Amino acid sequence: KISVYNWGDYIDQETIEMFEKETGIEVEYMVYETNEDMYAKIANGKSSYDVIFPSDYMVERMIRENLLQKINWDNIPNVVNIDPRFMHQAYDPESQYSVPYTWGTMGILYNKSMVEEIPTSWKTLQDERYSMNMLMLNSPRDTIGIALIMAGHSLNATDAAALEEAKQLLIEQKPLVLAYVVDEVKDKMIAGEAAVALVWSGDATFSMAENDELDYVVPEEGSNIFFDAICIPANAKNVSGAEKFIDFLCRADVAAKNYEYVGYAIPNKAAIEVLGADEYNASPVNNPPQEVLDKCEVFKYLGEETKLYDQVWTEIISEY
Amino acid sequence: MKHKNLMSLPFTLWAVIFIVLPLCLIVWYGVTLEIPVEYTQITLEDGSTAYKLEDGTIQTQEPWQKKAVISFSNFKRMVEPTYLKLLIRSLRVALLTTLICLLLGYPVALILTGKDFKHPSLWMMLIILPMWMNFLLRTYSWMSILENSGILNSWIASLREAIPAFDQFLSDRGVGNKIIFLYNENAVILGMVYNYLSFMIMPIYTVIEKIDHSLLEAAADLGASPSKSFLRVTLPYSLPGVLEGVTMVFVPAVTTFVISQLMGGGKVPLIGDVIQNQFGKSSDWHFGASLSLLVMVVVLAFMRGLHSIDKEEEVQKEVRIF
Amino acid sequence: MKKLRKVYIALIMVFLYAPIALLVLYSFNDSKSRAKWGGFTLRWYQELFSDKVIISSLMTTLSIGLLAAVISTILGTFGAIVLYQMKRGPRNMMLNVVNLPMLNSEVVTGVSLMMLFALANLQMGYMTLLLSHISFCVPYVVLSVMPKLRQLEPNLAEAAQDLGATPLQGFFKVILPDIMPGVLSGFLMALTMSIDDFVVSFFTTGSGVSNLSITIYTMAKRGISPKINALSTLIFAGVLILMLILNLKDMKNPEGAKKIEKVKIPY
Amino acid sequence: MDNNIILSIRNVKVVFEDGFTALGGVSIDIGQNEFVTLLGPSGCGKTTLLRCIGGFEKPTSGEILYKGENIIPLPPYKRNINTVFQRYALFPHMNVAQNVAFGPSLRREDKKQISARVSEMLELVGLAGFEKRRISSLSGGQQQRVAIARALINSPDVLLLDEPLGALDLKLRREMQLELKRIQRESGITFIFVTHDQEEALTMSDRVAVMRAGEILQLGTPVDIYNEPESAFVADFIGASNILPSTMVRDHLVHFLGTDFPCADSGFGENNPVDVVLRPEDVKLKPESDPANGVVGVVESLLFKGVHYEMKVRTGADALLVHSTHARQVGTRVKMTVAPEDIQVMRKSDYSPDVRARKGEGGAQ
Amino acid sequence: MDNNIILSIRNVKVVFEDGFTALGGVSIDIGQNEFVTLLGPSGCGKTTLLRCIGGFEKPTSGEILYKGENIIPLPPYKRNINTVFQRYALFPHMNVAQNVAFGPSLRREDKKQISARVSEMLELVGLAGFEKRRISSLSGGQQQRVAIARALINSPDVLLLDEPLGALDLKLRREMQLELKRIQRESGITFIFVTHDQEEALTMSDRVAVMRAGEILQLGTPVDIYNEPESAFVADFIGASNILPSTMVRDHLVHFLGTDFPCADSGFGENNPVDVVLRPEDVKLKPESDPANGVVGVVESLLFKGVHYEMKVRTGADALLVHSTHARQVGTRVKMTVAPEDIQVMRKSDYSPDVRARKGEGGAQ
Ligand SMILES: Nc1ncnc2c1ncn2[C@@H]1O[C@H](COP(=O)(O)OP(=O)(O)OP(=O)(O)O)[C@@H](O)[C@H]1O
Ligand SMILES: Nc1ncnc2c1ncn2[C@@H]1O[C@H](COP(=O)(O)OP(=O)(O)OP(=O)(O)O)[C@@H](O)[C@H]1O
Ligand SMILES: [Mg+2]
Ligand SMILES: [Mg+2]
Repeated sequence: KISVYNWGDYIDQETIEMFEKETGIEVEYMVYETNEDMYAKIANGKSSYDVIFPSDYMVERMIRENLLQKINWDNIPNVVNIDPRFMHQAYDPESQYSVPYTWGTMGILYNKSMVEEIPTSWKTLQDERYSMNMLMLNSPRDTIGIALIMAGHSLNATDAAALEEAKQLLIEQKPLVLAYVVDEVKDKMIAGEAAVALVWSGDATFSMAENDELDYVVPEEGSNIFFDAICIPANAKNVSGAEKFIDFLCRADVAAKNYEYVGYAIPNKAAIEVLGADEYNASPVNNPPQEVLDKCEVFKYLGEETKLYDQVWTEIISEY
Repeated sequence: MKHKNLMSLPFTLWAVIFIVLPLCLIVWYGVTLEIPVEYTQITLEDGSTAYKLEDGTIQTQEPWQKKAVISFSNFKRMVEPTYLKLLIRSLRVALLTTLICLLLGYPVALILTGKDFKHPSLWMMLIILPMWMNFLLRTYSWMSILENSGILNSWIASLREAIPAFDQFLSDRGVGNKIIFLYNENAVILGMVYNYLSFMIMPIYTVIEKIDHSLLEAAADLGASPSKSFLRVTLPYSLPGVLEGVTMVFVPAVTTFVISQLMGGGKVPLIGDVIQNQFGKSSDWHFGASLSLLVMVVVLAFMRGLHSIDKEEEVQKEVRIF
Repeated sequence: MKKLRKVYIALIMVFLYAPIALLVLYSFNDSKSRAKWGGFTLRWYQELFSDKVIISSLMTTLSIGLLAAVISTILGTFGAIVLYQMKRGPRNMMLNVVNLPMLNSEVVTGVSLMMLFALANLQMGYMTLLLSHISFCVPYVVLSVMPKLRQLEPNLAEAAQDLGATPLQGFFKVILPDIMPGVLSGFLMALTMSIDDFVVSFFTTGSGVSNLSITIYTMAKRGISPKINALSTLIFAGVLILMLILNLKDMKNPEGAKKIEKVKIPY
Repeated sequence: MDNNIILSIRNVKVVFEDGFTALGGVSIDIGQNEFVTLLGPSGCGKTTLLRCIGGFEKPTSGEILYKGENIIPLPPYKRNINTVFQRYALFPHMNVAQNVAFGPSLRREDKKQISARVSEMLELVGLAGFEKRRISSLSGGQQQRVAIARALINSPDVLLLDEPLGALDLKLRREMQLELKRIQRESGITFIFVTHDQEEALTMSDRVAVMRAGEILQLGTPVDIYNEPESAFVADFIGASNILPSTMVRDHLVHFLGTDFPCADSGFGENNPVDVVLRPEDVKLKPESDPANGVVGVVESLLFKGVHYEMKVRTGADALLVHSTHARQVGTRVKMTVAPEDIQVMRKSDYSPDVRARKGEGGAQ
Repeated sequence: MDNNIILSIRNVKVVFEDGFTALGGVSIDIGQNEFVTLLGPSGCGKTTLLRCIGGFEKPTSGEILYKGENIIPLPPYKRNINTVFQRYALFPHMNVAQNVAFGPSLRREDKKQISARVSEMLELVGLAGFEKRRISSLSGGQQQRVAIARALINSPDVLLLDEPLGALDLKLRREMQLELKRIQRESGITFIFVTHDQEEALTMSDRVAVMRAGEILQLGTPVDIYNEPESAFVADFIGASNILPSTMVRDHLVHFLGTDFPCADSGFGENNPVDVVLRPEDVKLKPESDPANGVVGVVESLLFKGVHYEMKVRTGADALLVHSTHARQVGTRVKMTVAPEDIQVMRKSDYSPDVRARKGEGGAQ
């Protein structure tokens, strides 16, 4: 029996049944909403899980705090399916603790019938023409991060001046914003509630499937690229079961099946073959231009500095 | 006497374990701050670097550990205008919500206990029932109704098409094609009223239902018209129910968070959202705890004031049920 | 006047049920998004029953809800009586203490309970989930029973004891029937709170135990599946039917006559 | 129509939902400033009649005219009629003064004036200084007096009092009787009074209506009712009486207890069955050997009643209640005599002891 | 200790939280199968005393011994004592039969037997056939009778009755008095009875305790209490009385109303102020010209009371209450005489009219 702790709706349930049938290992499947929620439960130590799916910066933090265990690659032969360019990322430089599961970018989702040109620049988010017609993310790190990029800073900047600049930008932008949303962005964009929105690529995939008018672009100034990885917590009870499960998820057919269900881009090149590389790459979500991708940054774990972001964000939204 | 104390023991015990103890934990978090532990870098015999922590433990990893120290800096941070502003808005929104719930709910309780409704308990169930549908689903539903591209707007649009005069009327008043119902404080209040209305109706209903009928007769006899008899007898008599309803609406309304996010489009953040953030994305439990202590104190003071209205000197007889 | 009253109740009902009606409608919508009507379908109902996660969450929600409601109703009623019998000073103090959990933000309650269970070295799971639900439901029960107690004819309990009932017997035979409406509304409130709770549940549950709220909230990230709408519709219909059956029974029973007496309330 | 009649109750019937007929067609005219008492056994419909007048019960049929106008459709608060309820119905959330001030304060009278009037009223009912007391801390009698004060303060046209003195001790009761009577006379208020105390009824009322099972059996002045009861029931109810099945031998001679007695009544024909009513105080006890016309009996029981002794004297199958200021020991043989004018002869009714015995009717109901 | 004493109340004090002393040290011993009545004005603490015995009120100090054992710590349900509450306290959610069956059904007695006993009890209180009725549909008197049946069915050792007949009409009241008395005698139950009706108290009781303001003023048999009241208050309370400030000229001669009267009392010294109590029925009215020793007065008011007429006869500043079976018209001048044995001389107390006048004490309280 293994216990899997994943994001909500982040796996095709059928694959779990396949796994159970193939290995005879029973899967206890639990879900969480944010990295921090998951972290709290793991750090608390009173719940034990065998497989978890933290995002990049959270992997970094958990490694630092000894909450993850090293993966024995010998037991995960399918790791060869993973595209090497997604291994050895900054959050786990030696790829000792994590296997990438999905990846994505932040970008602009726009409604073709409501914009005049393709919004290839973050400047779109300051465009008067979209006043009360744009949606922003209600998420300090992401939104401030984008503002930092707009101001020409790093996504992970923590110096006061840069943050102040970002803050001013966002305060100026505020009157144009229809709403700061999180998960509701999908429904709103599908319904045509707004012309442009700051979204994660996964949400873009979902929305574009429901509304043909929608399209996605990663602005040329660069953006955030994120990874959701598969890890084994330090206090896992059934490590061998966890390894079997991770290996199973790395299998081409399983990863492909999951891609079709989840919709996030995958680092599994074997699976992409199964899916048909051309079709897969046709999506702007899965295949942003390489030069843009090169400018993308991964979120770093900022430790105490997270508070600064929070403070700035509260100041922005409490403005009334 | 002893016997009575014995009876109250299990409940008191429960209250201590599940109310007082967790509260103490929160207070502890509230008055402490986490700072990184101090350490010195040392070189081990084999030449690798290691770190020696304050408590003497040696580890090879760069220390991430934190320690809690008592500090009131969180309280200082709390009284910054940013947070006070949010707190005041939260109180205002909660008060408005409570008031509207009371104004909407009291008549419901009154009417249901009256003569027109043969099966008031059935109606009460009907009033509770919507609350059994998941909160998030209910709220999403409201959004579908109120969105710019929502049902209400499309109805208004078709009405405008059908009745030119109506269209004219709206245009004259500068109403655009789409009326923005969501993304403002009113929408947040609507969402709250929707979610808390039942909690206002229920306690009031319970109390009114029990009013001794002969009291109303006596009032009528003494010349009180139905409205007067309502004001002078029913209302004061139902005050405990009203107070309870106000508590049940106001208190959670002050600390709520998801409604403001969804209905207010994140533009009307409340103190609850900030607290939620501290325990979530911002991972600053200490500040979150301090903030909730502040809110608790404010709400407590408010409730104190409220209950002083209910100055009904209770029968201080030895009431013995057990 | 009479019309006006009925119209008013009707309006309130419309207000309460408008979103529910929409929810039901969505459950037949052949599109994953709320924003689009993709035609009529029953497929969500079919898929619902094969979704292990949803079904097991449903079971957890129902069992936790019922257990927590029953236990907290017992505990809360008992507590209300204990409080009621206290002298004014200690009573007010205890009342404040009991109301404290309501003053807390849910997340604070959740986190503090999580820390409490960690202190007690309890493995997070069904038990901790149940305990935490009980603990946040009790204040609501106390709050709804208290006013009923205040309205109690003071001699009633005495009369029962006088006739030889132990306090406990007197309670069950005389006091309880009299405060029943309060107890019932406390129970309902507890059940409602428990079924709807997400935040506290999230922090106090452990591997293998998830309730509907957790499942639904975590789904939000990826779009809430219309399966949930289907489930809600089924629950709603079920409860409605159950309620009607119970009430029809009630109408036949002589208690119905009691209501008729109220005809003369002047408003 | 008589100008002085303020309230006219015409054939009022009340049938409850469960089919129980509480009032079976009651008619009574009540004059301005009259003091009318409803007297009758428990459950006979006194409270129900008051509730109809007060407006709390809608008669199933019949009319209630107030100053010539049918007030049945009028709600209670539009009737200038106040009630002292049988079970007080004091407002528990108000103190004594607030309860009493309820009526005047509704009319937005001057606050100072109200509080003066309240004090006056409380003084009147002997509760001066109780203004601030909570209702729940009052004794039964004290609560009842508050209820009286609360109704009186409104100086209504008609005051309905449902056993208002029921919980008061004898002394206070006497005082309150006099006080109420004085108020009624001086204020010109019409009082409709319910009591189960015949002495109270006789003392206070201008007229008494004796009710039984939803009907008014007899309506008249206290002296009429007491001295000339029209039926055995009334005679019995108005004061403990001996009711004896008898035969009217001829005018002025009646036969009972095996003996012929001269009497004042006539017009019942010859050898017709009648009832004879003897008041206990009218039966005189003489030594057995006394030559007077009478019946010999044995004292069966003796009760001290304060003012007099109550004895049961048995003669054959019958036992007579006799009041006397002199006690006769149990077992003593005595001769009972009655003066001709103290013998009340009346037609047989369903209350006659022999009729009741045949019907198998039990005690009270 | 006396074997026959079942209940011994020793110096019981009750001070309420607001500082009000409801009982100021009451002591009384009650024998097995005794019928003791507590008689006293409204608010004097009768109910409070019963509540102490029943276990609902904890005395501030003092002891209550039941069969020699202090029962103060015992909860009500462990005392074999039942109460008929002043305001009934019937269970509103049960019907009549369920209310009455409450006690026996607690003891899990046989259902059939219970229902037979319930019918029997309801029959006893005149409510046969009321089994299925809701409490709220009963008249006041009917409710009271249910309360009596509910207590009686338990055949307790001691039954406390708080004005149990208060809401009953005279006739029913008489019947219930006899019934209760019979039950008490036959069952051997000790009755502690509260009433405000002195006649009821005198008729039913073995002993009467007259209370005033939280104290027992006099405890004795009805005849003792009535004929030899120890204080003006008792005399007055036990039956309407004339209390006159007087002077004891010497033994067997007392001076009041400006005249010397021979009397039976002695031992009050010479020329000492005393009170004289005259019962209204003891004052005889003679024509003014009658030569007997007496006082002349004018009839001031005349009330019909059924059994007798009540007159107020004024002489100078004083007015005497006089009962007589013969009416004298208002304005008639009469001579009032009193037999020496009917003159009750007693020591001055704070209840004496002149003392009260000086204190400025009002009417009742
Ligand atoms: N709501 C009701 N439904 C059915 N019967 C009722 C109802 N209310 C009263 N009754 C019956 O009507 C009869 C008359 O009741 P009412 O209260 O008028 O009596 P009452 O003369 O005032 O008696 P009491 O002297 O005992 O107060 C009683 O037998 C009572 O049981
Ligand atoms: N809880 C209380 N607090 C303060 N005073 C009280 C309380 N209960 C009763 N009293 C007072 O105590 C006194 C005695 O009350 P109790 O009920 O014993 O009178 P009672 O003799 O039964 O009178 P009644 O014949 O009117 O019923 C009254 O003056 C009453 O006002
Ligand atoms: Mg009545
Ligand atoms: Mg009393």
